[in-house]
Amino acid sequence: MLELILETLIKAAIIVGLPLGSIPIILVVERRGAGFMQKRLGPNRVGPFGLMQPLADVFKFLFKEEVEPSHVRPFFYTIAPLIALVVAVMPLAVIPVAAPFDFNGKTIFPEVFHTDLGIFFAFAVSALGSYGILVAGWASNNKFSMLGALRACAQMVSYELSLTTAIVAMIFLYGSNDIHSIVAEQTGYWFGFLPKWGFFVQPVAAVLFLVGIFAESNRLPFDLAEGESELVAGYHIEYSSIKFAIFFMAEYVHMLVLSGLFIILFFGGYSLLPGMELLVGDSALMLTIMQVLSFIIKISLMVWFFVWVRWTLPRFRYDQLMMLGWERLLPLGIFNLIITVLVVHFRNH
Amino acid sequence: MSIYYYLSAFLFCLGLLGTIYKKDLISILLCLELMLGGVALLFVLFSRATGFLDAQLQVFFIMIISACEVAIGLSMIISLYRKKNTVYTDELKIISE
Amino acid sequence: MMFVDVLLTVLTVAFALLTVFSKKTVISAFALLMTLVCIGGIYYQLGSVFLSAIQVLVNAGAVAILFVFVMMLIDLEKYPNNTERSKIKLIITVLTSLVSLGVLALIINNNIDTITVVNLSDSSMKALFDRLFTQYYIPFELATVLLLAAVVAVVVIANNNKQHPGKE
Amino acid sequence: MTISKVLGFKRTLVRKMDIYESGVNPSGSATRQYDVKYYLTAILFLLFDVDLVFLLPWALGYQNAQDQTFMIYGFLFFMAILLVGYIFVINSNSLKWEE
Repeated sequence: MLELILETLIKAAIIVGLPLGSIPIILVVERRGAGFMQKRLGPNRVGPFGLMQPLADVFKFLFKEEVEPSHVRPFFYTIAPLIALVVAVMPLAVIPVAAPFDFNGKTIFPEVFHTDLGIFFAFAVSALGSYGILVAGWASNNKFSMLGALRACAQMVSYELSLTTAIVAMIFLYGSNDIHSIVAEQTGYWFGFLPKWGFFVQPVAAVLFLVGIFAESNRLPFDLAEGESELVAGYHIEYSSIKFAIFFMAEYVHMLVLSGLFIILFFGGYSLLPGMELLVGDSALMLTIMQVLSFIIKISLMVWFFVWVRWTLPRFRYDQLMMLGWERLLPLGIFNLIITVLVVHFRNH
Repeated sequence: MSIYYYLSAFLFCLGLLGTIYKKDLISILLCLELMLGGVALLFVLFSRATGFLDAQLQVFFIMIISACEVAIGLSMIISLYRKKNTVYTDELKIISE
Repeated sequence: MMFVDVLLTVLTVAFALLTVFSKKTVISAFALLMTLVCIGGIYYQLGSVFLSAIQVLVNAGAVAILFVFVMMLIDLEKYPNNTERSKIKLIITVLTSLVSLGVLALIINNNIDTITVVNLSDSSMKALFDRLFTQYYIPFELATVLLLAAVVAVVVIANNNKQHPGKE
Repeated sequence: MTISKVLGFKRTLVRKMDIYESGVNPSGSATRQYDVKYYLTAILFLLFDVDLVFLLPWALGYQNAQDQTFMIYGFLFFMAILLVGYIFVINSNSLKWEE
């Protein structure tokens, strides 16, 4: 029993530490990327190529004064960022980085928490995501933050629907909800060069899922909740220094988790990238390392895609945003689901 | 495992207490939801004890019914709130206009 | 493993008590949310894995959000809060619930041995779903009809709110 | 689940340093009432979410079902009812956000 706890703790440290540690890197990529796109230099004062800039930010956040406005509800005010972070971190426990490998005679599952729920666990927990925002909005007891929290939750909630239709379609295609068998389904090639990823099987669900990710993690072009121009940073208006940093971190981890799920469903999780077979000898260790590498490459491509979209698309107006969610994406998702089911059915018979 | 039986009984009775004790309609609906949770827990316990799997399916349908009940209950409370501008039960005694 | 059972039970009891006896209704809404999540944890503990995912997703994810939204819509703060009930009423309600608790506890007590035997037939998800779609097909379809009725009801109620809305 | 929760929690406690200094906060605050639309989206989300969640076991049950055509008819009936509800909601344009 003790050994199991030890092993889980090690995996937990790696799996949770990795994204939390990588957030400063994403910050740098974001700001330099934004600079690059707008033909200006991103931050490059602090350290080589501005790599130390996020560390400076972190220290700044640590030492900035902790303003605790008087009228705020103390208990909920402090607990809100924790809820947001915990709910964002929990689905990480289920995302595997590599195939199950055996280590001195015992197969170890790469993910921290191996349940036969598999992918459902991630969606069940991410459904709780909108509570961090709601509690923050209500706790700071301020008209604007309450309005921002309500709008953010209404937006997240309505896009969760179309997200669920995309998920049902993909699970129907893969036939199982265990992540390892989903990835196994996607290894291999069609006619030689095209990897059998979910993206090519079902592009409509992929686009649906992608839009859902942007809406769910309140990223541009869907970040009306904390649209600086409109609601002065929406629900985390009353927060200062560390609590604001925690909210920021929770948003990034949530983004990472959702892009991880996107990669598992549509880009073949940790299956090797086309060129990687040659590098892998026959040693299992090499295979695992390559799988972890391919997963990280895919995640970084996703992050770059986030940054790229953030600085190209204008922000949606709120009624356009809701109308898009309910009247455009949801019917697309439903019809896509019906078509997928019929196609698979007639292919079998 | 046997502690859960007492827990489900406790949840049911607490929900009952809340429904009677609470004054405003929304908390009554809340405590009703609590009672439903207690009963659903009992279903799962018995399905586990007797190995009769259909009981777990009943919990599915209980959840659907509780979702519909909350949806319609809350919309009725909203429309009541619009007319009577109050949610408190003792002010709603004279229902007829 | 006994530790987890006790922990989950204590958590659920604490949040349930908070739901009933909290002054502000918004706090009782969040407490209800936590109770539902803990019940989801108990389902997981009892082996019905898929049920816990559905419980967390549907009940905690959607129903509790609805409660919080409505609470934000109906501003409760400006009304006298709901505690100055006469003490007699409180005693009566506590008595009735205690009596019912006693009855239930008695029922559980005298056949505790028969119900705690665990012959866990294969309650894996696959078996659950096969049974769902072989024997329970009609309720599966009727559930959507019920939800359709609920959607129609909600939209009709919301619409006649708009025609002659009271004080917005 | 609890393990990653505990780890996540520990990490934030360590970095919480409270230098206390009260500050002025912007506009006055009152929990005033908000538009009815928000609650309507939440209710419709709840009802349709329960619908869609019911499809998840169906997607898994389809694989090892014997008579799959029977499952498909059930699925089509299920989707028909879902679509009727959805079209009803759209035509009643109760979700119109005129802001």
